[in-house]
Amino acid sequence: MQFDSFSAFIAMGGYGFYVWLSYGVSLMALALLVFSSLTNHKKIKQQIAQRQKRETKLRQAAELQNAQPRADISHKT
Amino acid sequence: MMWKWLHPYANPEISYHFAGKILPWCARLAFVFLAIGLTWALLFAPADYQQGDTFRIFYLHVPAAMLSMGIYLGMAIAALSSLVWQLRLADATAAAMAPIGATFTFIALITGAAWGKPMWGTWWIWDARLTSELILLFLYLGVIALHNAFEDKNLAGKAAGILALVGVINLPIIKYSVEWWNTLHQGATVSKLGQPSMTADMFWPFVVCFIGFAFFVTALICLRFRSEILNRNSMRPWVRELVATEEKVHAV
Amino acid sequence: MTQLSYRAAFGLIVKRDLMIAFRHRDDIINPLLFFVIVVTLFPLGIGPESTTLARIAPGIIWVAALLATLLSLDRLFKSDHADGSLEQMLLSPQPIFILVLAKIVAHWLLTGLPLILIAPLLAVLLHLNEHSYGALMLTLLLGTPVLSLLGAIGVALTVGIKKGGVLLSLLVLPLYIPVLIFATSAIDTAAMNLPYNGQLAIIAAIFFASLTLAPFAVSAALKVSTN
Amino acid sequence: MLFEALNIEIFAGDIVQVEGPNGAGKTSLLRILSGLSQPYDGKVYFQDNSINQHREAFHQDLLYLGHLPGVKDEMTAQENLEFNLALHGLNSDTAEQTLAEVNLLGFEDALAAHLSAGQHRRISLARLWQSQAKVWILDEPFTAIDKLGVEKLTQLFLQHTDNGGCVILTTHQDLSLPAERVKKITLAYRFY
Repeated sequence: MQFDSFSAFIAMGGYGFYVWLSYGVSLMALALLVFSSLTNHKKIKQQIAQRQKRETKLRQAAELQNAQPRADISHKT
Repeated sequence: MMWKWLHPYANPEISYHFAGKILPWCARLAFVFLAIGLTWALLFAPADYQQGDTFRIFYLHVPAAMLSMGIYLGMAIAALSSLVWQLRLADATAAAMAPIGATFTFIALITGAAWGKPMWGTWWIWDARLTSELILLFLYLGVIALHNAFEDKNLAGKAAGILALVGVINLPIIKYSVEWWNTLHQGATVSKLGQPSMTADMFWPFVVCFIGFAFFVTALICLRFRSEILNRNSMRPWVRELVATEEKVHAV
Repeated sequence: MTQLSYRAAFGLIVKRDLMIAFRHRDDIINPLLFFVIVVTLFPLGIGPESTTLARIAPGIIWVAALLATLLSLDRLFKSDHADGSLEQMLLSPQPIFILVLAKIVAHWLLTGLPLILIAPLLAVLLHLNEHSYGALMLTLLLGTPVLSLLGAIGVALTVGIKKGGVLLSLLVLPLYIPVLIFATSAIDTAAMNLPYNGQLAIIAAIFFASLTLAPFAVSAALKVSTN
Repeated sequence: MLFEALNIEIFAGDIVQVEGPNGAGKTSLLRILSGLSQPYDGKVYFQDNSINQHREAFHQDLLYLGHLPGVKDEMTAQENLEFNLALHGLNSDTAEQTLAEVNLLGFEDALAAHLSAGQHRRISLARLWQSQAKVWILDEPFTAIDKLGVEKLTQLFLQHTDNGGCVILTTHQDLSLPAERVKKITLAYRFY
């Protein structure tokens, strides 16, 4: 152990501000990176799930339309 | 041939699950190593006889700087294998690496500045290491911006890969030119920080920290790699199934 | 069907690009005007003291040249991409390497060369040391082709993107740094009446390296962009 | 993903019409066949060679016309055509007569900037009359072309396929060709 007391540990021999700034900013940057990676992963899964729901709805609608007799012949593309 | 050996890992589904398997182990190892390493660095490692306790910034700055260069190199290797062997997964790896590398470059810059202020009396100094680190950050930001600019992530991966390759060829030239420029303009007026004589009780905490950060990076690459794969294969049946089953689990 | 010789294909593209540029002269003149205006802004911002100006002249001229080249880069592939002629070139039976190299050479003839011709005038405005003129011309002669070559990679990557302009500068400018460093240092060294062969040799090496490698990167990038 | 499990073989003498509603991927298919786009999976072969590996040989025998005519505003009609022909290794001396084929006689010296969209398209189509390429891939070649022009083009397609070439095209119009001459690929629109 290099430090006698907690306050000495915080003071870092007078360089406390610089040392803790470095450690603080680094920790924050890394935490932010982890957080954004995790939310990004979740968001992508959500997007895929959403698209799937939309597709099943569209398909159901299309099947319904096919089941009905076709009165409408005019077809626009 | 390398191809044959790599073949199972060229399958996105297998490598997705493989990355998922090693991810928790890397995360745990990273946690253990970083906890030990950083405690050691902050509490037990001796202060430098010249720089005092500012030397403790070294345990962040140097691993971050080494990893920032290493990740760029890794990204370029991934990009090369994607362009030469058409490995689509390599693309995803490269894309996963860019934001991580940029973060470490940013950390290297900030810690470098915070180290410089007490040592040189100024936050920023156009010293060779900091300057090339700054340019490296620009290169990373370029790759990320280019990747974001494309809607189609397969194209984005290819384009960013080409840029990463061009960057990696340039990187040594830039580093050399900056070092050369630095000696030319500063000469002996500024006392360079130099490599402090490292004793064993400084060296080992550094090694532990470095290994911890390396595992941390690997874990993050796995995580982002998985996102990239999902994004690129969102139409494949296995992804649809995977997402659907996970939805069900959440719903219950 | 006759296969065009490489030289004929090269000449064909260069001739076409020059013809188009000469019918649309603003594209040549505007970057030059930009170059001149940027350089004249510096004395106004810093003050007319000749020693200060002489000290920073190489840097100003080179940075302004970088920016002027950057502005003109869009012309390289953008309009060809917009009207479909780029597709046709990529689908022609000529090697893409030759086509790309021809387009870059045409770009240099239209941007780099005029910059070199006009640079001595601006050097006079900035009181550049009289020993430095030779170095200025030589570095520009070797350096501006590098700017066109590396810039082409950036344009090729961003040509399909709607708002590629700002992105282009972010991609390209960091790559220009080595040329900037060695060129300005060569000019500084010349001002002290010392030999600057070393710097010139390095710029020449960068030039030849980018001449051989950049067209490959550009062709790969164009294939991605037209996908 | 627009299509999967698509397996087609196209032979000399074929006229292939790619059909399907908007957004089904007709253009994407043509671009993949021409080598402009890379398919996500799968390969395109020309005369048993992968087109990626034998790019220049394939392009010798390919003529692709996309949505964009590839005509430069700053050049005249004749210069545009001459450049196109020369780029593809064709003799450009007869460009003037070829322009007459597409009804552009008298416009040789007009800058393309002063010509209409239909005229631009005709400049790019003019290459067909000189082409010695076996494979023609044409994306909506009849857009902005009048009835007579369409008739002329269709005859040209027949002549080309009789001489051992093949044509792959998309169009919204019905081809006035005998049904047995035209093969159809129908791309269905899927909801995903």
